[in-house]
Parts: sequence; structure tokens; C-alpha cells
Amino acid sequence: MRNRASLSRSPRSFISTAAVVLAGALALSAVPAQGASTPGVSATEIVLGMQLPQTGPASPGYNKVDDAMRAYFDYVNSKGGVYGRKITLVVKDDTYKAGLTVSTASALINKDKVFAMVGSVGTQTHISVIKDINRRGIPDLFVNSGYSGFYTDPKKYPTTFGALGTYVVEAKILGKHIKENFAKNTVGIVYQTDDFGRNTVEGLATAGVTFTAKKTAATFIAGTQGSGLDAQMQQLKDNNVDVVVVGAVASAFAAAVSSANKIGYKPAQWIVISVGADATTFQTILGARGIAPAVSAALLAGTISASHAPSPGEADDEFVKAYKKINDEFNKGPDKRWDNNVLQGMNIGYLTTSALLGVGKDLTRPGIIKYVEANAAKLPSAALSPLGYSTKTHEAFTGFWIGKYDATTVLKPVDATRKVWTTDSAKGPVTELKYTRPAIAADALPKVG
Amino acid sequence: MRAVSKAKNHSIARKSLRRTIFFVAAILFAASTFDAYNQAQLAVVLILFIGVLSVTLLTGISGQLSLGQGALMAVGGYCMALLMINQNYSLWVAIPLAIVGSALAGLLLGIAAARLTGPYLAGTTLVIALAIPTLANRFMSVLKGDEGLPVDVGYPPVWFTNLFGEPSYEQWQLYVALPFAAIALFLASNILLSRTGRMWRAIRDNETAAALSGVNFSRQKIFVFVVSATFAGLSGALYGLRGLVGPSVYPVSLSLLLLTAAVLGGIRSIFGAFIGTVIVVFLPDWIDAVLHQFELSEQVSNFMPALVSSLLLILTVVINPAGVAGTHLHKHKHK
Amino acid sequence: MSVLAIANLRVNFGGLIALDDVFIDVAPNSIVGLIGPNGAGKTTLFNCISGLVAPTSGEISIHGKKVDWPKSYELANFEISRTLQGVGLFSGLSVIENVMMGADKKRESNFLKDLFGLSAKSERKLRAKAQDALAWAGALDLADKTPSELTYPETKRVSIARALVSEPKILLLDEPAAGLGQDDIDKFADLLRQLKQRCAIIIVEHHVDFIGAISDQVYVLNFGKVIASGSFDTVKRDPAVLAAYLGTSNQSGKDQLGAQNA
Amino acid sequence: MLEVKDLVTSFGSVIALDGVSFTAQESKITTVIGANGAGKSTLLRTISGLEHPASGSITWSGKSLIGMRAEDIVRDGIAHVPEGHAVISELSVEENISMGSLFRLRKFKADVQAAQDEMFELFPRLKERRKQLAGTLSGGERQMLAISRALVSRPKLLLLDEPSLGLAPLVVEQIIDSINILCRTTGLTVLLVEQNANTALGVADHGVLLALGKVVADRPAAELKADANLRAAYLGY
Amino acid sequence: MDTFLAALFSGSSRGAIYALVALGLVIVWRGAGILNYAQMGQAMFSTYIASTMITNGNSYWLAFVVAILVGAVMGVLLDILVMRPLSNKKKTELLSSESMRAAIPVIASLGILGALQALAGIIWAAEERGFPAPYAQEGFTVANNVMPFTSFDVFVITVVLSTLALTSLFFKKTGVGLAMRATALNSEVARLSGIRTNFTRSLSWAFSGAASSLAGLLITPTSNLSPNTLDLVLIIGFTAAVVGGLDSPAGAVIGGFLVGMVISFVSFYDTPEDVFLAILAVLILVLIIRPRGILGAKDARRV
Repeated sequence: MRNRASLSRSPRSFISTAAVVLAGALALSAVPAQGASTPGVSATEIVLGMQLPQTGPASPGYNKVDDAMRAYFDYVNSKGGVYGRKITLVVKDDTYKAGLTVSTASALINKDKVFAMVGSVGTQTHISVIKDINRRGIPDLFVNSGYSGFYTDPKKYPTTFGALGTYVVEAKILGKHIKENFAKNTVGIVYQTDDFGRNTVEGLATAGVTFTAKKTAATFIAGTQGSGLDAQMQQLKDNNVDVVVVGAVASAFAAAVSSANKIGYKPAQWIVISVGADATTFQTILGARGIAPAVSAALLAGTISASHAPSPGEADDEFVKAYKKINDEFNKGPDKRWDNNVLQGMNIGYLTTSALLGVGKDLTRPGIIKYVEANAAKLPSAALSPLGYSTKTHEAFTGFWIGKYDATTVLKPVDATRKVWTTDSAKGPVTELKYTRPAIAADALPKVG
Repeated sequence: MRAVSKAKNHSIARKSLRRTIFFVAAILFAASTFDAYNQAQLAVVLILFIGVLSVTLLTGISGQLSLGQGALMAVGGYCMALLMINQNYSLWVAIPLAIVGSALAGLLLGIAAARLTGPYLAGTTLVIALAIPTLANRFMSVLKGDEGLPVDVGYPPVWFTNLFGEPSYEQWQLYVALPFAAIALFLASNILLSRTGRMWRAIRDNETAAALSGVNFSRQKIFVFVVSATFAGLSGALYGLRGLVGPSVYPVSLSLLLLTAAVLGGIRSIFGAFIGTVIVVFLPDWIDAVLHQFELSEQVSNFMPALVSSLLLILTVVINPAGVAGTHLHKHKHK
Repeated sequence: MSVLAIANLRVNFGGLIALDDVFIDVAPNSIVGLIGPNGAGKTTLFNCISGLVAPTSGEISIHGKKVDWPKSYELANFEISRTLQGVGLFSGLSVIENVMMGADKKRESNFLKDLFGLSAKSERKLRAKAQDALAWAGALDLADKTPSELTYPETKRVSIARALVSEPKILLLDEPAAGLGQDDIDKFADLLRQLKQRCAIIIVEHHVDFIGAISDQVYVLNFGKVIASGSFDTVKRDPAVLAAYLGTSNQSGKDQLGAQNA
Repeated sequence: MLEVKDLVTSFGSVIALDGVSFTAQESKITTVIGANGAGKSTLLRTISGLEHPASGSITWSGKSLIGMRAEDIVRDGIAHVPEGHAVISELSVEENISMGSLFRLRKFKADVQAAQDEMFELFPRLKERRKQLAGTLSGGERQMLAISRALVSRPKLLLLDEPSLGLAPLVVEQIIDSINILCRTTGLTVLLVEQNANTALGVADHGVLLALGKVVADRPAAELKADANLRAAYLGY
Repeated sequence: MDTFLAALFSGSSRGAIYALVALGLVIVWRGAGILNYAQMGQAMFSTYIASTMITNGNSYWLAFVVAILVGAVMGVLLDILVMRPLSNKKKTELLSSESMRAAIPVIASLGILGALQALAGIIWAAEERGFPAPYAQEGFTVANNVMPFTSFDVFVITVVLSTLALTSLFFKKTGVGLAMRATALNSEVARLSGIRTNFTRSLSWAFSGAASSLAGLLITPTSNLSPNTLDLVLIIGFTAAVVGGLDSPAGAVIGGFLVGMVISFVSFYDTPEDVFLAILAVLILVLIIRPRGILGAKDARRV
């Protein structure tokens, strides 16, 4: 039998009780305003956060970036850290599901109390948290996404800075090359149906490239494609396309080449956006299909791509040399094979260290944002163009050079001497960039501040 | 001939209200002891709880197994986001309208599903869960493809801050989700305590006998889909309000997560739905806390939550299919 | 005027003729027994009346009016109630809830009322009705149990309470005595005689004695056909019936009939 | 000899067999009669291992059958033809028959072939239809097929559940006759369940009358047949 | 014309694999009344084992055989460890409702799928990898045109068709096959005929496991291998099985080829992006027009 008293209580008393409970709980739960000290920074440590797909269909390749970054930070720490503070990188796996990214971001911010977010990977996933991160004033540095929407309006996202050239910039520069060199050819494109693929198409169109055949690589990135790219390649072949542009990830490029190979389709020229042109991934996937490295290297040879940094295959580049050495010594990830992703991770580690050194001992969130925005020129890296940060844009590298893979899977400049081109993410012209990259120090640590 | 009725005069609404108030009080108390991260997680629990309730109603109460509730959540999310972005509606207006949208989707799905049973229904809804998100790319100009539609809960209104002080962003997420979760709980409890719930359970147990009791079960089964879709749609709208409405927010795995939560907690009980949600949301953190003591590679620790929750699901089904809440709770005893 | 009349009913399952030219006529406040060997088509006839099997052809009149064959969920509207062979209680509902399922003829609550928890009054009414029915069937003390906790005779009582609670004018009972002990059967017969005052009853039953004791009218089915009808006493002497029951050809059936009477 | 002692079988709260005891002599036909719901089928199902008794014992030639699975009981020489011409309608006549001897195939290949031929001899109509699907047969033919399926396993004891169900009287006669001949010529022990008491008692040596899960009479068949009172009380006519 | 032929070729080699997947689903569905959502998880797992063997220098064919055996063993384990205990479970109140009894194995198989994927992630990382084909993936030349039809496709179609033929012979001509069919159709009569139904049922699981592992081995050379890559294959296989009739092995084969063609023609003539929607449309169309599939048994619903 139930308690009669509780049964006979009037509804009003319930509501008032509820109100009291509610108010009481609210009062209890009000959290005091943020303390004076900067989160994630202590006398001995700087905690940085990063989220990326470490597992799941979208993870391949990208899941090496964090290990490379951590390897570089470990190297810095082994040299005494930044002003005595060791850098700790907390990495969260969001499996490329935006619903989860919100939670991992919250964990980094609230649980791990990171000072800044560094090098996060992914466009869709980052969209889901970028507003919150910016609202909280948390530095959102060196984001691994070429989506121009993040960077071109600093008023909207004042704390977010990129780590790649935007897809549009790269596509415009490649587009100029296509216009100049393949004017008489029939051009077709296979692209991913997301921001990356579409921005690429948009950039190429801005540069005046017209496509005879435009084919989507479907939701290739979701790892759910059923039959490689047979259908797309067949259609390009049917349209007599002899210059194929690939605006998709490396596994899609590998699939496209296999599919083309299968139907005896030999386009005169493959042109691949840098994200998809990673030689190691290309060779690994084909290798597992039983294609010998020599054969896959031959398949890759002649492919045109662009890059903002030296090719990982340029063994005598001083940055490549230094990074490679650190990678060999410090990378504890499951797959530390030297490639574009590792190079990118190392470079973000280097840039982050530069920025932390540049701000000085007194490390605050607004401080580092202001410093990075104002001192892009003081932050050189392996990249062959300077950072493009300013109060007007937070795009990272606006310079790309165009190369062609040789028989040893090294991207070699198409011009006799390497020419770097630059442009903006809007309608601006493509011009040549004159930039001399400062040398790397003997200890491979940035010398700033 | 007439036996004297000994039933107590008690109102169903009042009983549900009592549950709801207890629930709200418990949440607020828990929130007050939580740090910001766990407050945000608690908000996720509240949001997904509504989605799990949709599974409880559909599968536990009326016996129709759907693996596509995530698709209905997506419908709710997209409706809301489109209204907020294109029409500038506030979320308090957009959400109820979004619920109507998802109810319509539920009606279509229910009409298709009414002919299906068991594995046919499960498989078809799974295909739906997979196919619906691809519409985002099909209707690029409106639905914005993979990038999706960014929305969020915004800031609390002035009267709120005047009354209760400035909440943190996490708290505000929680306070937005709480009334909806409370309403969902209240309504679900009402349904279960009255004729409608009894009718649905009767259909689940024996369609023929239900029909002989005057229940048009094929119509009711469609109707359950509609009701379940409103819950899923609400949950999906709130889930989208965490930052983004897009295909990667409502993947197939979300549908399976809802089902896992419902089964772990107890597929026939509201309490079970809540417990199950708490388990699936906090499990990764608990596992993290345990694994932290061991030096495990990223590879292992990343997959551990999925492994543990899958094993829990199998064990629950094999050992105690009634879940944590057990079966006794759905015997609505009236004393 | 009859409360229920069926004429020329024919049911085909694939190529198989389950019922052939079956007729039946039920007077108000009477008990009609349907007997026949296993597989004769008795339950199929019930299923036709209650909308579970679609007839190939045939007419049905209920309460003197010719109507379309009712759908199963419309039975309640025609004031017809049916028990199922093997009981058919809802395993996930308590006993009182089971009976309440049968009680809600007038639909006093609707979904919106239920949704907002405002159907307590109609629930109370339903509950009171269900309690009455349970009390009448002598099962009030079982109200809060689940069907799995009941003994077999108890489940029978509950299923009858569920059928009766809607106060039907026509009650279809499918093998109500199966599995009951002799005591229970006697009690049950009394119960039915009382019930006759309120409604017409049609019973499918194997227990021939029981049918003989209570029926006003008996129809005997064999191989989907009505082979005899009338009062039990006349029917039981019918050679065709004896043949059907004793399982011999007509000639030897007659012999045995003689032997039996001797 | 089949010996059943104090057998209790229940389904949840429903007690179907309530302390049943009787014996069936070798090479004789024993019939179990009773009204619908008396527990006759349950008795056969419990003997053949389809149901598991709550208590009591069943021994066959001195070996206890309790706890054995149905598929192993068949291997001990007990074949069960369940109610309702249990054949597999999607399989051909031949397949249905050979199914019953699959487990003997490895050891007694020649005998299996012989047994199948015997069945076609016993029921020539099946031979005509050997390639047809069982589902296309008439009720009587199906019953014959079900019995054949059981007999090819070369049982010592045949459990036969309502072979007359839904069949025309002439067919019933034919089937019962076949069983009778088999029993008399091969020494097969038969336990026959029938609702149709007169037919059953006509061929049986011994009769067991079941009511509400209890044995109420266990006597020679002729005696049982003559007892009009008993029949009136328990069979209803 | 080229595109048409290309679509036809691509559809037939894909369709063969989907037929295999559907066959695996149908065999377990008939044998145990369970739709095994974990099937392609098992295939993924055994393909990973094969991949690891090949990387460690074993021959393709050894890995091929081992993967198929592993698939079979996993099927049996699944039956013995999870599904059999489930079906032997006492009918509690929860399990007494028909709908719940049907739902529970589905949920269990989803749990197994999740566990297998997580385990594969732990063992082999999430890294996408390729899987070799035993024969060249270079198309034949037909009338001066290279068709997307390779020696490997010939291999796929040959292997699948001979597997289907052998399976059908096995079921039709052997005693064990008859026993398995009998168990699937009516397990009580089967038991009364002395057939050890637990054994034959496990055999169905083994069969289905082997068939889906074979499908995994045949499909991964054209779509890479990762813990999730075979999920879609299961969905397509399910659609194929439903289109053909869930209880008809022959229907599964027809359904597989049919769905393969639909997918191929949608990819070639429309865009691969619409494949999911096309599958959904086919599925719903079939369920509305012919709910039991092309060759499925008539709905024999009795009261």
C-alpha cells in the first residue's frame, strides 16, 4: 500500500516542490567563473588536445598524423621542452562521426583541460565543434582541413588557424597548370562528394578548366564503395578523357588506377590533389593486392600533383632529413612509415613548438592567438611558402608547387627549378611566389622569440 | 453481481508526474555534483534517452524491431536545422515542428513496415538507416551534403540568467535537453500506464487475441511507428543542437547504439531505457578509467569500448534478456 | 429471429475444401454446440465468423441483419466475443489487464487522453468492469498475477472472464472444457446455463457429454460438411454421426449402432 | 517390453500427464484411448523424447529412456509417427522415406535399401508417387508415408498417434489393417493412440484408458470395448 | 554499348558474390530460423587472417583454404556458444512473445558483429589494406575494346557457380544434405527420423560461414579490407536474399545476380551515390509486390 500522504498531495504542491528542487539544484550547480590561471598550462607542462579519426573507415593515413606530432613533441621534451614545460598531446578518436566529436571536444576541454587544440583532422567533424571552441576562446591551431570556410572569415572563427593550403587554392594552382599545358586535351574528374571534392571542382572551375566528364567517387571516404571505381573509369574512358583529375583520398586514387588498368584505360595524364597523392598509401594498397612495388611505382610515375611542402621522397631536403630522423627515433605509433602524413604531423609539431616559443614564458590563450595571427612570417617550417595568417585570413599555406612523380615515387618539380605559385581562396589570380625558406637549425628545433 | 471496486482513485498523470519530478530532481542533483564534462555527457544521456524511449515503445512495448531509428532522428534533426537556418525560427519553435516532420516520416515508414515482421522489418529498417543519410548529398543545395547544417543551443535568454545566473555552455545544453526529456518521460509513462500501452503490449503478445479484443492491430502498428518517430525525431533534433546536423551525426551505428542501450537497460521499461542510456554514454569513460592503469596501445584502447559494449550486449541477450531493469517493472500493479 | 445465421459457407485452403455449404442458425439465449471429429472444420467455422479466415463464399447475418463478413477487430462492434483454443492470454499483461483488454468496448479513452494521463476515469471503469468479470468467473484473487503464474483451469477462467467482460450478445467458446477436470466441467456447465440468460453461446467442443448436457441445438461437422443438426438426442442417433465418431464405414456403423443399443 | 511408471509431464502450470503407469507387451498392439486433451499425445511425445518428463520412469527392454534425446531414442528402435501425418511436404516421397533410415545408412546399406523396397510393397500407392512432393499427396497417402518413414528405421516399437485423423473410414481401415499385419508377422510392438476408440480397440490386444492425464483403466482390449459404462463416462458416447 | 557491356560484366561478377552472401544468409535462416547479421563480420575476420598469412609469406591458396575453414569454424562456434543457448532458453515471460523471440537472435548477431569488428581493430588496427587476387585484374579485349572483365572475374564467377552447383548437389544427393534439409523444414520430424538436428544445424552454420568467407575473399581484391568494409556487402546480400525469397537457396542466387545488376547499372548509368537508394527501392518494391520474394514459399499463415 502506498503512502497515503503522498497520494493526497495536491498538484500545486508538487510543482512548487519541483521549483524549489530545481532552483536549489541550479544554485548548487552554478560553476564559479574561470580562474585566473590558464587552463592546460602549468610550470612544468603544456597540455594540447587533438581529435581525429583514429579508427573507422575514414581513419587510414590520417591516423598517422597524431603519432608524428607526438613524436616531435617527445623530441622537444627530450631537449627540455618549451621554457621548461613539457608538451603533452591528448588525442581523442572521434571515428569521423560528428556526434562523437562534440563529446571528445568536451572531454578535451573540460576533462583534460587542454590549453589549445592542435592539428585536429576532419572537416565535417570540425564543423560540429568549431563554434563552441571559438566561443570559449580556445586556440584551435593548425587544423588539418583544407576547407576554406574555416579560415577566410577570422571574425567568425577568430581562434581557428589552418595547417594546409585550402582545397580551392590548390585546385586553382593546378587548374592554371592544366589550362596552360593540357588545353588541347579532354579533361575529366573523379571527386569525392564532400567539401574536399567539391571545393576542388570549384577551384578548378575558377581557374577556367572545363570538364568533359565529371564523376563522383561516391562516398568513397565512408569505406562503403562496392566495386572500386569501375563505373567511373569506364565512363571517363567512354568519353575519351585523356587527362584525369582525382579529387579524392589516396585509397580512391589507388582504386581509380586499378580500375583504369583493368579496362585497359591509359589516360595520358593523371593529376591528383595532394591529399590523394600519397605515394606510400598508394603503394601499400596496391601492394596488398599483390602488385609489386616496382609495378605500382611505374603506375604512379608521371602523375602530376601539387604540394606546399617538399615531397617526402626528397631525401636531401634538410627538413625531410631532420624530421625523418626524429620519426625513426621517437615515433611510437603502430605505423611509423615515412610518408606525407608523417611529414605533415612533424611539421605541425614544429609549427606548434615555434608558436609556443614565440609567445614567450607568459603563455595565455589570447596571447598565442594574437601572436600567431600577427607573426606568421616568424613561423617558418618545412613548407615552401610562408604561413598566410593575418587579421584578414587564417589560411595556412597559399603556395603550392607542381610536381610529377618519377620512377622512384618521388615528386619532382615540373619546372627545371621549383616554382611556387600562390593565390587566394576567392577569385584572385595565380601568381608566382618568391620565398626563400629559412634553414632548419642543427638540433631541428625552431629558433623563435 | 457487481463487485465493489477496490481500486484507488489515482490519476495516471499524477503518477507519471511523480516519476518525472523524481527524475528531474535526480538529474539536477547529479548535475550539481558533476564537472562540466560530465554535465555535457549527462546532456547526451538525456537526449539519447528520448531516442532509446522510441526503441522501448516500438520494440519493447509493441514488438516491432527497428534498426533504423537513427534515420528518424536524422529527419528530426534536419527539419529543425532547416527551420532554424532558413526560417530563423528559435529552437523552441523549430523543435515541435521538427517533431511533426519526423512523425510524418514515421507514418510513411510505418505504412511500409506494417506488412513486415521479424527479420524482414529489421533488415529493411537497416537499409533505411543506411540510405536516408545519402539524401543529404542527393539534395545538396538544401541539405548541404556532408558538411551539414551547423546549429547549436545558443545562449540562455535574459530571464533565465536573471533568475538562475549565467550557466556554463554545458549546463545550458543540459537545461535545454532536460525539459524535453522530462516531457518525453512523462508522456511515455502516461502511454504505458493507460489503455494505449496495454493495447500495444497486447498486440506484441498475441495479435489474434488483440484483434478479437477489438484492436485493429495493423493500424495500431503504424501508429506506434508514428509515436516512436516523434520521440526519435525529438531526440535527433536535440542531438543535432549539440553542434551539427549532418550525415556523420546520424550514422547507422547510432541506430545500433539506441538498440544496445534499450536492450542493456531492459527493453520493456522506461527505467531500463534510462539505465541503458547511462551505460552506453558513460561506458567509454569507465573503460578509459580502468584501462588508464594499464599501458595499452592506442589501438587496443580505442576499440575497447566497442568490444565491451558488444560483449555486454551478447551476454545480456544470452543470460538475462530482460536487461538491468528486469521484467518486473512493466507489470503495472495498481494497489 | 436468429442472432446469428450463416448459409452456404464455403472455405478453400489452396485446393483443400475446408468447409462446404455449411449453415448454422443461432436463436437468442440458446446454446449451440458444434461437434465433430478432429479436423472436421469446427474451428475453421469459428475463424470465419471471427474474421480470422476469409470465406470463399457464403452469407452471414448478425442480429437479423445481413452483413459483410466481419473483420476480427470489428467483432466487438457486433457484440460478439470469442475465446481462443489454447487460451490465448497476453503473456506480458497481468490477469486484470488481460480482462481489461476485453472490456473496452466503448473506447472511453483515446490516444490524446492517454498521452496526457487523463484517462484515469475510464481506466477505473474498465478496472471495475474487469474486476466484476473476474469475480463472476471466480478469479478475482488472480488479478495481479501474470498468465505464466496461473494453473490451467485458472487460465481458462480468465479467458472466459475476458470474453464476457464486454457483455457480448453472442459468445463463441472454442473448446472451453479441454483440460478441465470433471468438477470444473460441472461448474462450468452451470456457469454457461446462467450465462444463457444474457447471450447466445456457440461452443466447439470434443467433450460430447458436456455438449449434450448443455446444448439446445447441436451441429455435427465432418469433412467440412454439416452432417446432422438438431437436438442432441436426435443427433446422437443419426447413423452418419455414429459413423463419423466410431470411424467405420456406414454399413458397419449401423451394425455397431445396433450393438451399442443392445 | 515398454514400462512406464509414475510419469509426470507438465507444460508450465498445465499438468498433462499426472502419474501415468502401464506396460506394453512385446509384439502386441497396445492402444491408448481417451477424450481430446486426456494426454495421449503427450504420452507418446514423452516416450519418444520430444518432451521431457518432470518425474517418473520409462524403460524399454530394460533400458531407461529418461534424459535421452529424441534422435537417440530412434536409434534404440523406437519410432514415433506423430499426430497429423507428419511428413515433410517440401521433400519427395522417396526422400521422406529414406530420411527415416539415414542414421542406419552407414552400417546397413543393403538393409536400408531392402527396407525402403518393403515400404513400397506395403503401400504400393507410394511407389507410384515416389518422385512426387509429399505435399501433393492425399491425407491417407501422407499418413502411409509417415508410417513408412517410421518403419524404415526398423523399429522394435512403433508409437502411432491418431493415424485415423481426418481420413476417410476406408483409408483408416486400410492403414489399421497394415499395422495389424505388420505386428502379427514381424513381431513389432505397437503403441497406438486413438480418439476413435472402437477402431483401436478392434485391433488392439490391450487397452489403456486415459482421462485428464491419469490412467483410469488398463485392461485387455476386448474387455474395455465391452464396458459401456466406462465408455460413456470417459469417451462421451 | 561499351558502357552497357561493362555494366553487364561488372554486374555479373559482383552478382555472383552477392549470391554467395545471400546463400549463406538463406542457409542459416532455413536451418536455424535466424538472420545472421554477423555473417560478413565473420567473413571480414577470416579474410584478415588470410591477409596476415599472405603477408607472412604463405601462399595465396593456403590462406584461401584456411580462411574458408576459419569461416566454417566461426559459424559453428557462433551456433554453439550463442545461438543454441538462446534457442534452448526457457520461455520466460519476455521470451514468450513471438516478436521478442524473433528479435533476440537479431540483437545477439548485431552484438557479435560489433565484437568481431572491435576485435579486428584491436588485432589488425583500422588501417585499410588491399587483398590480393590470384589472377590478373586486367580486362579481356573484345572487339578492340578492353572490357572490365578480367581473369579474376572469370575466377570469381567460376568459383561461385561451382560452389552453388556443388552445394545444390550436396543438398540433393547426399544423406547429410537430406538431413540438413529435413532439419530446416521440420526439425521435429527430422529428430524422430534419428537425425541429430543439433549437428545438422551447426553444419548449416559452418556452411554459411564458409560461403561468406569465400565471398569475403572474392570481394576484397576490388574493395579494400578494413573492419567495416564488408558491412555494405551484408546489406546487399540481405536485399538479394529477400528479393529471391529468404527461404529459397535458388532464389538467393537469382536475387544476388539481380541485385548485382541493379547496383552495376545504377553505378554506370546514374551515379554510385544512388546505390543505397536503389537498394532501398528494390527492397521496398519487392516487399510490396511479392513479400515472400521471387521464389519464396507462399505465406502459409494459419491461426
